Amino acid sequence: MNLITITTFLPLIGAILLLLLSLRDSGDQKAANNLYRYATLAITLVTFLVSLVILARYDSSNAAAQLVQKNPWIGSLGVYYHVGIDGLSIWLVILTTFLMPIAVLASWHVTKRVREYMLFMLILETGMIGVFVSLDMFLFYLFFEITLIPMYFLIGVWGGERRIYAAIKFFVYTVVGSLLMLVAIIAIYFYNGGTTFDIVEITNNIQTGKTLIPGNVQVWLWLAFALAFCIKVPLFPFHTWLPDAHVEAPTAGSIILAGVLLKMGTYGLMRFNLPFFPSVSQKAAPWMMGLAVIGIIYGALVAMVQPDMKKLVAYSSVSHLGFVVLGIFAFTDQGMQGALYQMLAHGISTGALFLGVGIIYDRRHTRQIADFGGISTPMPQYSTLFLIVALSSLGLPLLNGFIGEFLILLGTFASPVPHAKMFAVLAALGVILSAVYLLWMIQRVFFGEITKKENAELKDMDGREVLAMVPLVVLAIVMGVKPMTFLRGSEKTVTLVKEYVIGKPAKVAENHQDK
Amino acid sequence: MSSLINSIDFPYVLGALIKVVIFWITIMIICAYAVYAERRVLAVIQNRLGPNRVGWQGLLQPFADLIKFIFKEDIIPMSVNRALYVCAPIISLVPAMMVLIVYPFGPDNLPLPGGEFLTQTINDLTTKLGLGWNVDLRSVNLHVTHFNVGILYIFAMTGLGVYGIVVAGWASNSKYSLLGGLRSSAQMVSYELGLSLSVVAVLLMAGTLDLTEIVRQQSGWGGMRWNIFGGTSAGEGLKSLAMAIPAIIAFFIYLISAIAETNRVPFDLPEAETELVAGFHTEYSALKFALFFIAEYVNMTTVSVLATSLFLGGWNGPFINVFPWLGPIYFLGKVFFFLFLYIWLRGTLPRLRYDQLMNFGWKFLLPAALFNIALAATIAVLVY
Amino acid sequence: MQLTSLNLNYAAIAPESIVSVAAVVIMLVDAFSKKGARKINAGITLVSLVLALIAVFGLNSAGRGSYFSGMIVVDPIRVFFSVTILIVSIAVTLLASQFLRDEALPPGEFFALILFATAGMLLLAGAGDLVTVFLGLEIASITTYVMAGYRRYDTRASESSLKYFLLGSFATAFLLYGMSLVYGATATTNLTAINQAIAEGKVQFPALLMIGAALMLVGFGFKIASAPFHLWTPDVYEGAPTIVTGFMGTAPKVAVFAAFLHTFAEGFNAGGPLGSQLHHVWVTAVAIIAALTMTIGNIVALSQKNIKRMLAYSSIAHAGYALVGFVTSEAAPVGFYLLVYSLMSVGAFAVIQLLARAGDQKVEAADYAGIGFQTPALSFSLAIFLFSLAGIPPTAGFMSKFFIFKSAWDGAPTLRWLVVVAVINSIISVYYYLYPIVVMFFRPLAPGFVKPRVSTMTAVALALALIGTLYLGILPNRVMSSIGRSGTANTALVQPASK
Amino acid sequence: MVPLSWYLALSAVLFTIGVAGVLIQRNAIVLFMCIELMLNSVNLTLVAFSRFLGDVTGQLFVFIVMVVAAAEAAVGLAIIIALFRTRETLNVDEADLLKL
Amino acid sequence: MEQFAQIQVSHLFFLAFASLAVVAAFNVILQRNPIYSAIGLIVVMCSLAGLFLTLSAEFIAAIQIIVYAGAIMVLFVFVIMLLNIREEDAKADRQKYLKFLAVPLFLALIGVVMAALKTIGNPAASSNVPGTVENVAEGMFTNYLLPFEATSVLILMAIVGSMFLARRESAEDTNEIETALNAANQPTAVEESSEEEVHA
Repeated sequence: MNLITITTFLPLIGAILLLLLSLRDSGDQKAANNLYRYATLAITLVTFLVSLVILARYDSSNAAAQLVQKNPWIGSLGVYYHVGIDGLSIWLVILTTFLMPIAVLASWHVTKRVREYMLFMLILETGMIGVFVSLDMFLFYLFFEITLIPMYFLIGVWGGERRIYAAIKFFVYTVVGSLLMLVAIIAIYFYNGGTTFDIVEITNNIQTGKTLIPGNVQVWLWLAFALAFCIKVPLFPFHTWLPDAHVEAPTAGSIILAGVLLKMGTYGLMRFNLPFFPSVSQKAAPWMMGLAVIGIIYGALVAMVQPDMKKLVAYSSVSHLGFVVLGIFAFTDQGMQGALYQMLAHGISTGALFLGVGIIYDRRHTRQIADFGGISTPMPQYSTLFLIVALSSLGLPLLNGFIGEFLILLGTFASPVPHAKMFAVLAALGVILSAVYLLWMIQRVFFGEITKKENAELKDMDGREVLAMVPLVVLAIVMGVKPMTFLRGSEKTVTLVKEYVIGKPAKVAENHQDK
Repeated sequence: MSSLINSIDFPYVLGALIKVVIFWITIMIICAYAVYAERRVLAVIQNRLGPNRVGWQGLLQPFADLIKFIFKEDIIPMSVNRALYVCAPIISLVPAMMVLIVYPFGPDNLPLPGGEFLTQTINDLTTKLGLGWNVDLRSVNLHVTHFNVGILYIFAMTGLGVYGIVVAGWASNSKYSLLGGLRSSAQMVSYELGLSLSVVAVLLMAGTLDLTEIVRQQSGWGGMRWNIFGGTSAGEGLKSLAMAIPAIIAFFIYLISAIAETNRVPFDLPEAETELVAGFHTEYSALKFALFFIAEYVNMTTVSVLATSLFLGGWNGPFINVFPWLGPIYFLGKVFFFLFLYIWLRGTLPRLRYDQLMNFGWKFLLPAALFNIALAATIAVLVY
Repeated sequence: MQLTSLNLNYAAIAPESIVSVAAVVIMLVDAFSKKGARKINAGITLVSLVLALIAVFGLNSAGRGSYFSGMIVVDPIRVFFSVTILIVSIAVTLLASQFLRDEALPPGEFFALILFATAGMLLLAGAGDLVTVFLGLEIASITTYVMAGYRRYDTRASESSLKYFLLGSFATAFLLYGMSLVYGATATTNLTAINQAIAEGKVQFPALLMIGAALMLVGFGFKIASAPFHLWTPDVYEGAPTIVTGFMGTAPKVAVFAAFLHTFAEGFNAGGPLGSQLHHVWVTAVAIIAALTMTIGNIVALSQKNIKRMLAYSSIAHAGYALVGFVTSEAAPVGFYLLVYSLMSVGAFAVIQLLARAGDQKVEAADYAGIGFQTPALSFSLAIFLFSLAGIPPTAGFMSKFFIFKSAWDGAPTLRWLVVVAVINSIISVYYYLYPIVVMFFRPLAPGFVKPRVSTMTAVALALALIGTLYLGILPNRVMSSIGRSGTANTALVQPASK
Repeated sequence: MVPLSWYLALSAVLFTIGVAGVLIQRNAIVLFMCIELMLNSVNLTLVAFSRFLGDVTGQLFVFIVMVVAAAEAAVGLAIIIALFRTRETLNVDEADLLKL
Repeated sequence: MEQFAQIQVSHLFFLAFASLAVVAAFNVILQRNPIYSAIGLIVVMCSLAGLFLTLSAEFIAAIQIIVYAGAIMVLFVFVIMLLNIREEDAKADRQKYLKFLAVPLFLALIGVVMAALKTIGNPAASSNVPGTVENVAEGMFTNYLLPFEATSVLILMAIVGSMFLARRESAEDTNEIETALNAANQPTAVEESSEEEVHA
C-alpha cells in the first residue's frame, strides 16, 4: 500500500471504526463520549505519525511528485486515482495531520453529539489530505468538495448563535467557486485531448506546447480557477464569508478552517493557475497583487476595530493570506517560498490564536475584548503562550511569521511584475498594522486592571489545553529559528513552478530589460 | 357505403328512397300491430278481452291510439330543460329507424312482377326528358343497401339510441326520470357487451360482417342450413354440425341480452311503473311519448331482425329456391315469432331486481359469451 | 403477410410479459384471498420484477435488432433504461408495504398497478415504432394517474390525480397529433423507417414533418415535465402519496426519456438536407427547453417551504439537466444520469415518506426542525440524497452531472452556453437543497416529534438507494461502460448533423 | 376525391378548437371532453393519410387510439367521480387545495 | 380554385360533415352546461364517422361510432347524470388570462398548420384503398400484433384502476383507515409494533 493513500484514508477508516464502536452503545453517554474522543485522538495521532514517515521518505532534492500511486479509476473519462507529494504539498499535508490532533484536543468540551462531531472531523481530515495529495484534477475536485460537507455540518450544528447563516454562506460561496472551477476543469480536459485529468501530464503538455488553449479561453479558464481559489483563500473582495464562518464555527472548526482549508485556495493557485496559464498569470499578477495588498491593509484595518477577539483573528487571516497571494504572484523564488512558508506559519499561529480564544471562551462564554482585561494575573501560563503566538503572528523575528513575511516582501520587491515595489511597500504597511491590532488586543485583554470580577477567578490552562497549545508554540519558535529545514523541502518544486510561469532564468532577465 | 357516397347518382338515390319509404311503412305497421298484439295476447294470458272495439276485433286500435296521441295536448313541464326535452324522443327514434336500411327482407334479384314494363316506361320517359337514366327494375333487392360492416353499423346505431333515454331522463329534471335514465343507460351499456359478443360466434362461422351475405350463406340444405344448425361456412358433412353447439349457446345469450337491451320484461327496470312511475319517460306525454314508444318497438323489431338473420337463416326456408317470394314471408314470420316471444315473456315472467340484473349481465352473461367465443373458435379450428 | 416475416421473438418481450402476467396473477390472488394478503402480493411483485430484471439482462441473447415487425427493439438503450425502471419499481414495491399497512389501503390493486405501470414503461423503453411509444406511454401514464389518487378519501390526492390526468391527456393529444403528422409525412410509423425516409429524401411533406416533430417535442416535454410544460408537476407531486410521488417522478420519466432518445436521437437524426435541418431545429429547441427547465425549476424551488413541492421543482430542474445531455444524442450520459437521479430521488422520497408520517401530515420544512439527530439514520440518508441531488461529490449526483456536462461540452460545441447555464443552475440548486438539511440539523427540535418506524423492507429499499448513490458516485465505471460507447445513439445510419 | 389538405385543415381546426377549449373551460368533465375532441381530430388526420398513402397503418393506429381513449375515459371519469365524492365541485379553479 | 369547378357529391358530403363538426366542436367548448357539450361532442364524433366513410374507412367509421359515441360518450353522459352536474354558475374565473390567451393561440396554431398545408398541394390519392374489415384485420394480426396484445394490458389496467377509484368507500373502510393512521402516528404504537420493525 502506498503511504500517501494510507495517510489519506486512515481518518476515513477511523470514522467507520467510530461508527462500529457506536454500535455497542452501552447507554452511558459520558463514557461513550470519552471513548469517541480518545478514539479520534488516537486516529489522528496515528495519521500524524504515518505522515511523518512520508516526510522521512520525501526527497527534497527532487522537484517532481513522489511516492506516487496511479491506478485507473473511471476508464471512460480517463480519470485516475493519482496521488503523490511534491514540494508544494508536503508541508501542507504535515500541517494538516499535525493540526488535527490539536483540533481534537480543542474540542474536548464539545458535549453535543460527540460521535457525529468526531465523525465529521475525521471525514474532513481525509478530504483535506486528499486535496493536497491529488495529482488528478478530477480527484482534486472531489476532495475539494468533500471538505465542504463536514465543515458545513461542523459550523451549522456545533457553531455559535448565527451558525445557520454562517454555514450556508460558507457553503454557497465555496460551491459557486468550485462549480465554475469544474467547468474550467472540463474545458482543460477537452483542450488537452479529452483523455486525461492528470495534473502532471497536463502541466507538461501545456509547458511543452503540446496543448494549446486559445488566449481568450485561457483568460476565462484562469478566472474560473482563480475565482474558486480566491473565494477559498479568501482574497479581498471574496472574503465576506470568512469572518462569519470563523466566528460561528466551534474552536476546532476555526483552527482547521484557518489552518488548513484556507490554504487549499493558495495551494490551488500555485498548483493550477500558475502552471496551466502562465501568460494569463503574468498579466493578472499586478491585479492579484493589488487585491492582495488591499486585502492586507483592509483586513488589518478592520481587525483593528473588532470588538470580538475571534473576529479580529478572522480578519487577521484575511490580512495574512493577502501576503501569501502577494508572494505567489511575485514570481520570484523568495516570494513563492515565502508564500508557502507563510501558509505554514499562518496555519500554526492562527490556529493557535483560535485555540487561545477558544480556551478563554470556554471559561467566560464571551469573546468581547471589552469583557476582559488584566487576565494575565489569574492566567499566567495562558497569557505567556498567547503572547508568543500573537507575536509570531505579527511577524516578530525569530518566530515563524517573520520568516514568511520577510521572504514575501523581499520577493515582491525583486519581482518582475509591474508595480511590484509599490505593492511591497504597501504590504509592509500591513505588517505594521498587524502589530498594532494584535498588540492592542493583547494589551486590552491581558494587561491592565481587572475590571470584571469574573475575570479574577479564571482558572489557568489545564493539562489538556497545555497539551494542545504547547506543540503549536514550540513549532512557531522552531520555524522561526530554523527556517531552512522547512524551506529546503519545497525549494525545488517552487522553482519549477516559477519557471513554469516566467520560463528559465534567461527569460527573467529579458523581462527585467523590458522594464 | 363509401361506394354509395362516392358513386352516387340520382336514380340510385330515388330508388333507395322509395325502398326506405316502403320499408319504413312496413316497420311502422309491424310496430303498430305489435302493440295491438301485445295487448291482445296479454289479455288472453291474463284471461281478459283486451281492446276489441275499434274496428273488427279492435284491429283499428293502433290508428285510434295514434290519432289520440297526435291530438293530445303537448305538455312541456316547467322545470325541464326545454331543448333537450324536445330532442330526446327524436334522438331515440332516429337511430332506431336508421338501422332498417340494412334489413335483408328477402333474397337478391327478386323478380318484380311487371318489372319489365316499369323499366321500359321509366327509361323511355327520362330519355324524353333528357335525363338519360338507365333503370333496371326487372328484379329488385329487398334491402336498401349492403354494407361491408353491416352488423357493426347496426350496433353503432342501436348504441346511439341510448342517448335518447339518457337525455330524456336528464332533461326531465325529475328524480324518477333521472333514475330511470341512469338505470336504463347502465343496463343497455352492460347488455350491449353480451349482445355483441354473442354475435361473434356467428361471425366466426360467417367470416363477414355483411348482413345480407350472412343470410345468403345460410341458404344451403334447401334453405334450412341456418346458423343454429351449424351454418355453411364450416364446411361440408356432419362435421359442420359441431358448430351448432356454440351457435345455439350464442343464440340464447343473444336472446337474453336482446330482451335486456330493449328494456323489456323481465328486464324492464328503467320503466318499472311500481318503482319509478315510468322511468325516463315519466314526464312525457302525447306525441313525444308516442315517439319513445315507437322507438322501443322499432328496437324490438331490430333485434328480432338480427336474431332472425344471424341465427335463423333470415329469409331462408323450405322451397325458397323455387319460390323466391317466400323469402320476405319467412323473414316476417320469423320476426313475428320473436315479437310474440317478447309478449309471451312479458305475460309470464316477474321483474328482476336491479342488482340481480347487473350481476346476471356481468357475472354470467358476459363470461358465458366469452367462453362461447373460445368454444366456437376451438371448434372452428378443429372443423376446418 | 406471412407470420415468419414478422420476426416474432418472444424473448424480446419477455420482461414485459413477465410483469404483465404477474399483475394478472396478483389480481387473481387478491380476489381469492382474504383481506390483507399484503405479503403474498408484495412477494409476487418482487419476484416478478426480479425475474423481469433477469429477463432484461437476457435480452442480449435475443440479439440486437427489432422484432415484431419493428414494434420493439433490443438495443443498449432499452436494456439500460429497463434496468433503471425495474430498479425503481423494486424499490417502490419494497417501500409500498409499509405505506399500505400504515394507511390501511388495499394492497392488491396497488401492486397490480405498479406492475402494469412497469410493463408499460418497459414497453415504452423498448418501443421501435410510434404506436408502441404511444401505447407504452399511455399504459404507464394512466396507471400513474390512478396511483396518484390512491388515497381516495383524501381530497388533495384526488385533485392531484385529476390534474395529472387532465394535463397528461392533454400532452398525449399533442404527442399523438405530432405522430400523425410524422406518419403522414413519412408514410410509416416505424422509427427506423422514418429515419431512412428522411435520409433518403422520401419525405412527401417536409413541412408536416417539422410540425409533427415539434408537436411530439411538446408532448414529450409535458411528460418529462420540462418547462414551459411543467405546470402540472408541483401540484401533482405534492398531492399524491409520497411514495407514489417518488415513483412517478422517476420511472415514467426514465421510460419517456428512452422513447425520446429512440424517436429524436435516433429517428429524427438522419442525414440529408432535410435531416440535418430537422436535427438542427430540434437540438436547438431541446437546448432552449433544457435551459428554461433548469432555470425555472431551480428558481421556483428556492421559495418552496413544502418539501414535496420543493422536490417537485427540483425534479423539473433535473429533467433539464438530463436534457442537456440529450443535445448530443448520446445515450450513455443521459441513461446514467437518469439512473442516478432515480436512485437519489426515490431515496429522498422514501425518507420523506417515513418522516411525513402516515397520511403525509408533515411535509412542511418546519416540521422537520431539529429531527436530524433524533433519527440520525434517516436524516443522514436524506442529507446524502439531497447532497447528491445538489451534485456535491462524492455522491452519484455529482458524477452523473459531470458526465452530462462533459458530454454536452464535447459533443455540441455550439451549445456550450448550455453547460454554463447548467452549472450556474447547479449553484442555485445548492441553496435550496441545503435548506432541509439546515432545518433538520441546525434548528432546535420541533415539539410533537414522533420517531418513525421503519420496517425491514423499507430499510432494505433505503439501503439500496443509499448504496447505489454512493457506489455510483465513487465507482461509476462499470455501469457507465455497460452503456458505454455502444449506447451511442444512431450508430449505423448517419452521423449527427452538428458541425 | 376531396383533397387531402381539406381533411388536414379540418383536423387542425378541430384540434385547435380542442386546445382552446382546454384553455377556456374550467369544468373538469368538459375539459376532458375537449381532450377527447383533440384525440378525435387526430384520428381524422390518420385516416386521411391512410387513404391518401394507401396504407392501412393509419387506420390501425386509429384503432389503438380508440382503445386508449376508452381506457383513458374510464379512468378519467373514475377520477372525477372520486374527486366529486370528496369535494362536490368539478371546477378546476375551485380545486385549489394545491396552488398552481 | 379549379377544385371547385369539378365539385362532386363527395365534396358536398365533406362540407356538410365538416361544417357540422366544426359547429358542434365550438358548441363543446363554448357551452356552460356539460350535457350540451357532451351532445356537441357526440355530434362531432358522428360527423367524423361520416368523414371516415368519405375516406372509404368503413370499419373505422363503424368503430368510431360504437366506441366513441356508443361507449365513451355514454360514460361521460352517465357520469354527468350520476353526479348531477347542472349549469355552472358564472363564477369569476381565477385564470381569466387563459381565456385571452386562447384566442391568439388558437389563431396562431391554425395559421401555422394552414401555412404548412399550403405546401402539400393536392396529392393524388393512392389507388390502393384500405379500410375494409379484412384490411384492418390483416394488419391488426400481423404487423400490429404486439400493440394489439398490449392494448389488452391497457384495458385490464384501466378496469382495475377505474374500479378501484370509483368504488365507494364504505364506513367500515373509512374507520379502518382512520384507525390505521392513528396507530401509525402514535408514539405508543412503537411498543405494540411487531417484531419485523426496527427503530430508526
